[in-house]
Amino acid sequence: MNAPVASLPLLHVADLSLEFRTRSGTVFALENIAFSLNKGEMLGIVGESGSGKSVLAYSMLGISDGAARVTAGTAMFGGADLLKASEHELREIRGREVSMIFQSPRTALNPIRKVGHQIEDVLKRHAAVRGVDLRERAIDCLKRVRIPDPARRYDAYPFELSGGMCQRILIALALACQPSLLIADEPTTGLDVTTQAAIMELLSSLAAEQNMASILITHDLALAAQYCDRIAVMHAGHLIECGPAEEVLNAPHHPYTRRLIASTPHTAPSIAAMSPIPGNLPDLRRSDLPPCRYAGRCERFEAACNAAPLPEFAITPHHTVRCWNAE
Amino acid sequence: QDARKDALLVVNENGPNSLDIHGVGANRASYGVAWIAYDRLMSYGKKVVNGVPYYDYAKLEPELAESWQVAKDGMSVTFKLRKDARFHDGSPVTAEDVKWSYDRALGMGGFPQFQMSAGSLEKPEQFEVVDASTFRVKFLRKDKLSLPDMAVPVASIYNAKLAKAHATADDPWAAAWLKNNEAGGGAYKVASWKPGQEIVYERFDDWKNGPLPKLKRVIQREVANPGTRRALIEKGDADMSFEMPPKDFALLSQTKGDLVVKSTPVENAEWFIGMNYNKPPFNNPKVRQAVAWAVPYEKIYTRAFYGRVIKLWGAKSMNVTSADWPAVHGYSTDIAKAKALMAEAGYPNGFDTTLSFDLGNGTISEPIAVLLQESLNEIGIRTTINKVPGANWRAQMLKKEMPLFINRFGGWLNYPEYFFYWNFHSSDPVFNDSSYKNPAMDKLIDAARFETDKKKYEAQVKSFIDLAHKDLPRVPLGQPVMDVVMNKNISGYTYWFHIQPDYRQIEKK
Amino acid sequence: MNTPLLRVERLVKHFKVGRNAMLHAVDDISLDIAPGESVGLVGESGCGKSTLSRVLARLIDADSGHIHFHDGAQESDLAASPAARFARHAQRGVVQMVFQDANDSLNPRYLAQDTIAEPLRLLVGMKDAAAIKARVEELAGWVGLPTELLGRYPHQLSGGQKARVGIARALASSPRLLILDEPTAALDVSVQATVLQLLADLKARLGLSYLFVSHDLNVVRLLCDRVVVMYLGKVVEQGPAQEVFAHPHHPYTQMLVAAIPDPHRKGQPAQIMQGEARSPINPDPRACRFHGRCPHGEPRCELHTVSLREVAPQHLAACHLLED
Amino acid sequence: MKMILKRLLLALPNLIGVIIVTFVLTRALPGDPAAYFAGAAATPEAVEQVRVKLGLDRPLPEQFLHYVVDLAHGDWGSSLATGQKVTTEIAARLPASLELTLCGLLLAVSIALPLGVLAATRPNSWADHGVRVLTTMGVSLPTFFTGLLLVYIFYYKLGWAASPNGRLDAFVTSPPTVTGFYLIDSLLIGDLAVFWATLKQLILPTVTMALFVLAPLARMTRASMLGVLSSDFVRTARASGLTPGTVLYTYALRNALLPVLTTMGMVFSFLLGSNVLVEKVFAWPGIGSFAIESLVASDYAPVQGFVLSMALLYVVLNLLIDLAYTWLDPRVSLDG
Amino acid sequence: MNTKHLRYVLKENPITAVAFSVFSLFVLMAIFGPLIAPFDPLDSNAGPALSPPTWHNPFGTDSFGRDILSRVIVATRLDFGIALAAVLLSFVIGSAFGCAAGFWGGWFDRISSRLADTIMAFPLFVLAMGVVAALGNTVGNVIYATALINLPFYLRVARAESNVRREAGFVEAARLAGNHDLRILAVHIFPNILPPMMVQVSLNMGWAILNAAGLSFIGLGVRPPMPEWGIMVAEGASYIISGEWWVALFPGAVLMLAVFCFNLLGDGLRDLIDPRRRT
Ligand SMILES: Nc1ncnc2c1ncn2[C@@H]1O[C@H](COP(=O)(O)OP(=O)(O)OP(=O)(O)O)[C@@H](O)[C@H]1O
Ligand SMILES: Nc1ncnc2c1ncn2[C@@H]1O[C@H](COP(=O)(O)OP(=O)(O)OP(=O)(O)O)[C@@H](O)[C@H]1O
Ligand SMILES: [Mg+2]
Ligand SMILES: [Mg+2]
Repeated sequence: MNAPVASLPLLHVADLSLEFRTRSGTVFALENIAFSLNKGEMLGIVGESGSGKSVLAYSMLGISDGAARVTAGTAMFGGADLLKASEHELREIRGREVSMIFQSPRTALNPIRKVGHQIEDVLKRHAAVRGVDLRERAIDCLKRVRIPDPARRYDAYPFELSGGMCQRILIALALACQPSLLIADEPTTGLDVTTQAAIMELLSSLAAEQNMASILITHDLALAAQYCDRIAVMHAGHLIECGPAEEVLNAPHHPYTRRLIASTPHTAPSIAAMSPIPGNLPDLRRSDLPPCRYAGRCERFEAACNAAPLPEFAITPHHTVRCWNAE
Repeated sequence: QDARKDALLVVNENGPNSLDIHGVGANRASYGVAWIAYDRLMSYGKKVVNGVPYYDYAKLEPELAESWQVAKDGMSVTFKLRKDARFHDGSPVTAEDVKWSYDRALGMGGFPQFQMSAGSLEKPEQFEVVDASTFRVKFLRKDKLSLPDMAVPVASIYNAKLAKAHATADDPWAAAWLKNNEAGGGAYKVASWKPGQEIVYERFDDWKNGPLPKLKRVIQREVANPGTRRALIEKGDADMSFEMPPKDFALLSQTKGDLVVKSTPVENAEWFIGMNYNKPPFNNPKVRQAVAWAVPYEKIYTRAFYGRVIKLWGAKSMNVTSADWPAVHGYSTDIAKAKALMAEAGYPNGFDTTLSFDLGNGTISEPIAVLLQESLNEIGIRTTINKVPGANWRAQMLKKEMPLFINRFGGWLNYPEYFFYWNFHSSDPVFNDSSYKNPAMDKLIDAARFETDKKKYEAQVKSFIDLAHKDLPRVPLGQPVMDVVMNKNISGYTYWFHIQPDYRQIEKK
Repeated sequence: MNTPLLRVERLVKHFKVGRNAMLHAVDDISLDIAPGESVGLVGESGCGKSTLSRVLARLIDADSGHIHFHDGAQESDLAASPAARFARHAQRGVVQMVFQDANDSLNPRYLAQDTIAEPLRLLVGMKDAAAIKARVEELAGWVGLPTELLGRYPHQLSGGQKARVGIARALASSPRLLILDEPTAALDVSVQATVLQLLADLKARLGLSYLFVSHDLNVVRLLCDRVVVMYLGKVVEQGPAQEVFAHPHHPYTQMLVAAIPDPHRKGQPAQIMQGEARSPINPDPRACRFHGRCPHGEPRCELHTVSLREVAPQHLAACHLLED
Repeated sequence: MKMILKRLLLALPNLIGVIIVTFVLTRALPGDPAAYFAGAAATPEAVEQVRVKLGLDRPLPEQFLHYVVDLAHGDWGSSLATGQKVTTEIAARLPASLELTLCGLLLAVSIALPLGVLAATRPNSWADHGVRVLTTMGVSLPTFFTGLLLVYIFYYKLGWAASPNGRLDAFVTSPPTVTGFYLIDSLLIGDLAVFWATLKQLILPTVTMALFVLAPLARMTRASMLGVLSSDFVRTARASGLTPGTVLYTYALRNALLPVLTTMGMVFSFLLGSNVLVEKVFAWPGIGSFAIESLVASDYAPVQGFVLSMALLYVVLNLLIDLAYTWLDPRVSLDG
Repeated sequence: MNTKHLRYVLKENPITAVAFSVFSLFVLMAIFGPLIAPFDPLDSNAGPALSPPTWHNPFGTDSFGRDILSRVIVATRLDFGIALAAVLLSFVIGSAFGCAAGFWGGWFDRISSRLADTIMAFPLFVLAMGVVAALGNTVGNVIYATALINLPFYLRVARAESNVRREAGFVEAARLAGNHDLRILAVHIFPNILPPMMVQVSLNMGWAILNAAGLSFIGLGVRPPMPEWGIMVAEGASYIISGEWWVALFPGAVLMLAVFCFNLLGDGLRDLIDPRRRT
């Protein structure tokens, strides 16, 4: 069956701004974020810690901290605006249409509930499965994420499982209702490289099987490049570059992206060749943040950078960059 | 509500700790048990003084004995027991039971033995079973207390057969069993007893030794908190209480509500400040007098006793003029005089000492102590207040080392020499807490005890009271008053020397 | 090869985890570290890397084995004196350690300068406050920590700054060997790069030896001369870094190298480790620890042990497959 | 089962400690029980006689040995004041105290948990501060004062509450003893009137007790609930679209209960302690008022028996808590 | 600890701020109490006995005619003294032993944990009662008894905290920097377990006062005529029913305020002493 309108993306985020109102000031955590995601596509979001990757993901699901306020923007998903949806509507979407998996899988599971039951909770909620079928369906879910001996694992508690195994459970939980979008927030941080490889393989093969779109949030540019179709780079609440993975990796246009790539050990031929990014992320609580938040760290900074709001240049139809001095 | 009609609910601070008055450590509340669950051969008569019903210590009336005859030589008495008298288990009361009971009072030692000896009842041979319903007591000497002493709770008659069934070789007097089980024939049976909680009496309908009591049930509950007791009484949820702080009695007696407060002076009793007669600094008579002049009598009267005592200070003369007992003394509050005496005694700068009292009497003693402390401070006697827990009090009294203390004493038998014997005799009984020793005093007490001539007797009484006021081992503060608060619909309350109400005469409308 | 700075011989550390249950965290490990050499230690989580480093840093006692330390002409066995009293050992200052979590490894109630000054007082024996201050500032300069940050508490410092304070403290006693237990794992990529550059720089300047523990093989590749691969308490392969990454011999090392994310392998399914890891508790002494997960597993792997053998110059690996 | 035995075995040294401490403490009590029990008019010789009878003349270690041997035979001695066997006395009074304490605990928990959850779901809101102030107020007043205040207002002034004179009104007959808990016993015989009467008597003392321990419970609930609510797995649950009810109760609360359970053990100990005061105010014939009386009378056996039974109770309670813990938390069964 | 930090902590939590100001008031009262009290607290001529509050005696007078306001003010010192001394005692002993036990483990840990368990196996108030009954009712013994029953809490908290920190990176680092065990314990671990202990300290100060009050109620507390809140409430308690509410109410209210403020102080104290909360 063909998609009714091929050009319509699965998720289209436009102009998203979000702030946290805290006692110590307002944190302008996201500003003018725009990206879209097609069916079956995997988008990688990379950036330094604190650049707003998680906040962005949470805002999609409406599970942001209570202090968060979406001040502008839309996130159209299957005809509904996720940002304006009521809590009730969102609850129907979460876990059924859009799912999420998290970093540190061990703590992301309820430590005192059998993993089987945790999957059942989701099934009961969304798939309206009842009774004996429930257990079967849950074991099915475990089987799908290639857990050896799923019937036995059904009765296990998270503490009895290894980290990689917990992450599989978490994936099973997220995919239990076959959502059309999966957001993975650093799903392999803290896991061994070998386990990381296994989890990523699993994720990409499952996504392919179900034609599911996914967002992979990670620190690891190399990882994102290996698995994602497109990569979005974030810095201090701005999405500064977004494009096909190879293009972004091999021909970055934003100076930040450039630096980020250069500081990744993977790509650097030697230590001396690594070029760290100078300075720190700006304090997002300042109300007089410059239009370009990278301005303070940028080697190509000019007075013009502070003059007007950031423009968005399309390098190619699918590759956009937000910088005055983009090459 | 019907259940309440013939039943009386009494709330008190303390309850009995034993059903056996002969038992070791039986407390005052257990006198009450002995009084109504057991009978004695005789009881006292009744009189009305100033409209207040009073027992009459001078008059003996039949109880278990329907009559008695004192021998011509005055050296024995023979009792005829009632034929129809029954114990609670239905068995008849015989002279055997009486003898066993008297023997037991002597045989158990301790307090019952002492009490019996106060009436010169000292040897089992004195008690003789003549026949099943005739009992004789032989006297060792002529003692006016002998007969009255047979009407006090200690002389209760036990069901010997029943008790003996529970005696063992180690425990020939069945003390263990009788402590928890009642074996009497009194007007009330103990229906249930939960030590520390409540005792429930039920009327013994076969009681023949007097008019059948009106109340079917009497429940005596222990409510430790005075505030709670007062609330219960005021709300009418409880019928009666005779253990309340004096302040509550004072206030309740003024309010015109559904409550009646009956107050009766306790005979032969005193509140006093005691001083150690043998040890410095109180061995100095000037110091003792200084204390007597420094006591804030009026303040203590209003703020500690709330007026619930009879004043025993401020007589016009320092000399004793009548044989009335308890007697009024001539001291009053005069700090200047007290200060002068302290200087004379060689303590112009005063001294430090401790002021002790029994925590069990704390409700009254503590305020006295505080007021006294303040006053003594003015004449240079700096005191530390020492609250002695009830358990320790007897031990402290026995040691006779407390320099300064507050205490009260009451004698069952209403004779001043009885009081003096216990309190001032140099044979040093426990209650001689000042350890007062004066041969002149001993002579007077011993003489009065066996004196038959009324004039001489009164002269002796006057002189020993006078001696006590002069030597001043104690400063009397007041004569206690027995207060009982009850609902208006309760009648028939009479004061008894053991200061427990006699439920047999009480009615509820 | 000249005399190594540190020669570890048959080091064993077992933890008691229950009645009759011993967890073999470090099981008969021998290795050398030459002066000025940096050795990378890699391996799966829980394979005993930290335990080994803690034993070498004399924070805990080994059950058996020796740690020979050559300082000039002198040689001493560090394992001979118990850890509890090692604080006063003459060689305390020469082996130092930098911890993974810079956040956790700084006393929250110590200013940065106090933290750096402590070894100066206790190990170097400096007393003079001015001299200490000067030295602290010098050390801060080495690690690129602005002096105005010295008066701050750890929570007032960023992750990279904290890492620098940790390194400065470790350098204070002029050590010969620095043990680095995942010093960059908690840092951002951008900060990680600067710290790595700092470490490389220090090594060159001070002639330090490193034992560098890491998950990230890419980092090890960049920083280390030699790499030691551990699996469940055992060394399974060791050799020159480039050599090991280019030609891994042990199946585990092969999988490890294969699992390094690589954009060039996009679309190709990776070789994935199957099966479950063996338990480190009371392991079968004869069986290969990797047996069960090893794609080339054979019955003999369970029957007798193999020891490290040279597969290329200076390149050792322990596997039956290499015997043939 | 094995675990229960093991736990009990572990508690043994504690019990031994308790026995020793109690023994030493009771012997250090002032006053001479011999003098006390010899009665009002005793001579020193009579006192001596009582002393020998009580075995108080022997050296302390010997007394201790006798005591332990007797204990081992199930003989806890007799109260000198009431003459009853300590075991019977405690058996008669313990249910009264336990019924009160458990009701207090139950009430406290059923108020504190919702309050704690309320506060945790709205941290730093006025509701949160309100809960904090309210519960802290409860713990800031001496229990006896609270009790009297409640009596004054609800019994004396308003006349709503039952008279504060024990477990049952004097004119209601107590139900036949099965469990010793009047609430249960009255239900067993189906006597609703007695049940109601018992409940009425229980209300004020229960409220007094509950007020006192509301604070630690609510505080702990709030703290642990806050921790759990910000934990990763609650975020997972929310991200899975589970209903707020499921998230709050099945996920958050059950986890948050674990530390609360530990607090409950401590709170129970508090309650047993404050029992002593509350029982005095409400004329409650429990074990606490018994302890005071015995203590004041230097009556060794009941004091020792009281403390021992408290310690036993505490051991049992901790066992129950451990069991509940293992039931709630599968992780603990591992480390036996 | 600078004033900026204090201001920050107070601003963070309005309730703590209130508690702090009330606390300061109490401290002033403890220091200057005897000077500001309108009457001698022991003077039984301050007014008529049991007079309700008047201008002359704003809190009324007690059964002896002593001025309740003066007594309440002067009692502050004793009550705070009891609370402070008791808490200090148990804090010092408990945290020292607990720290050592948590750090070294072994037999010392087992013994001290057993000790704590044994104390905890008593209903705490009953133990305090027993101790005061056995040793006699003096202020000193009330303090000892209170300290004793609080001991296990410090032991446990200190033990748990130091046990956790034994493994902490900064402790290992300190070892590498040449610290021996004792120094680590004293310089590195102990200061760091102070913040969590502060909450306990403030709670215990409240308990100490309540404990003294409870002991007074059953006749085992401070000796009369010393003004002490607990004993005043206990004495006044029996006047509640008879309508002389002020005798118990004012001391009760002040006692409650003090305990209340102690209880609320905990979090603030912790924040104050914790450098991590400094910004
Ligand atoms: N609840 C909150 N209140 C205030 N600020 C917040 C809150 N949550 C996040 N922020 C701020 O929003 C910014 C983005 O945070 P976010 O967690 O999205 O970063 P991230 O890119 O996911 O980082 P990491 O890689 O460390 O997970 C940060 O500056 C953070 O301080
Ligand atoms: N004190 C201890 N008691 C018991 N077991 C321990 C102890 N310390 C470490 N272990 C165990 O020893 C093994 C090796 O642990 P270690 O911390 O050395 O691993 P690692 O290689 O550093 O892992 P990671 O990469 O996760 O840091 C693990 O199984 C761990 O659980
Ligand atoms: Mg994040
Ligand atoms: Mg490690």
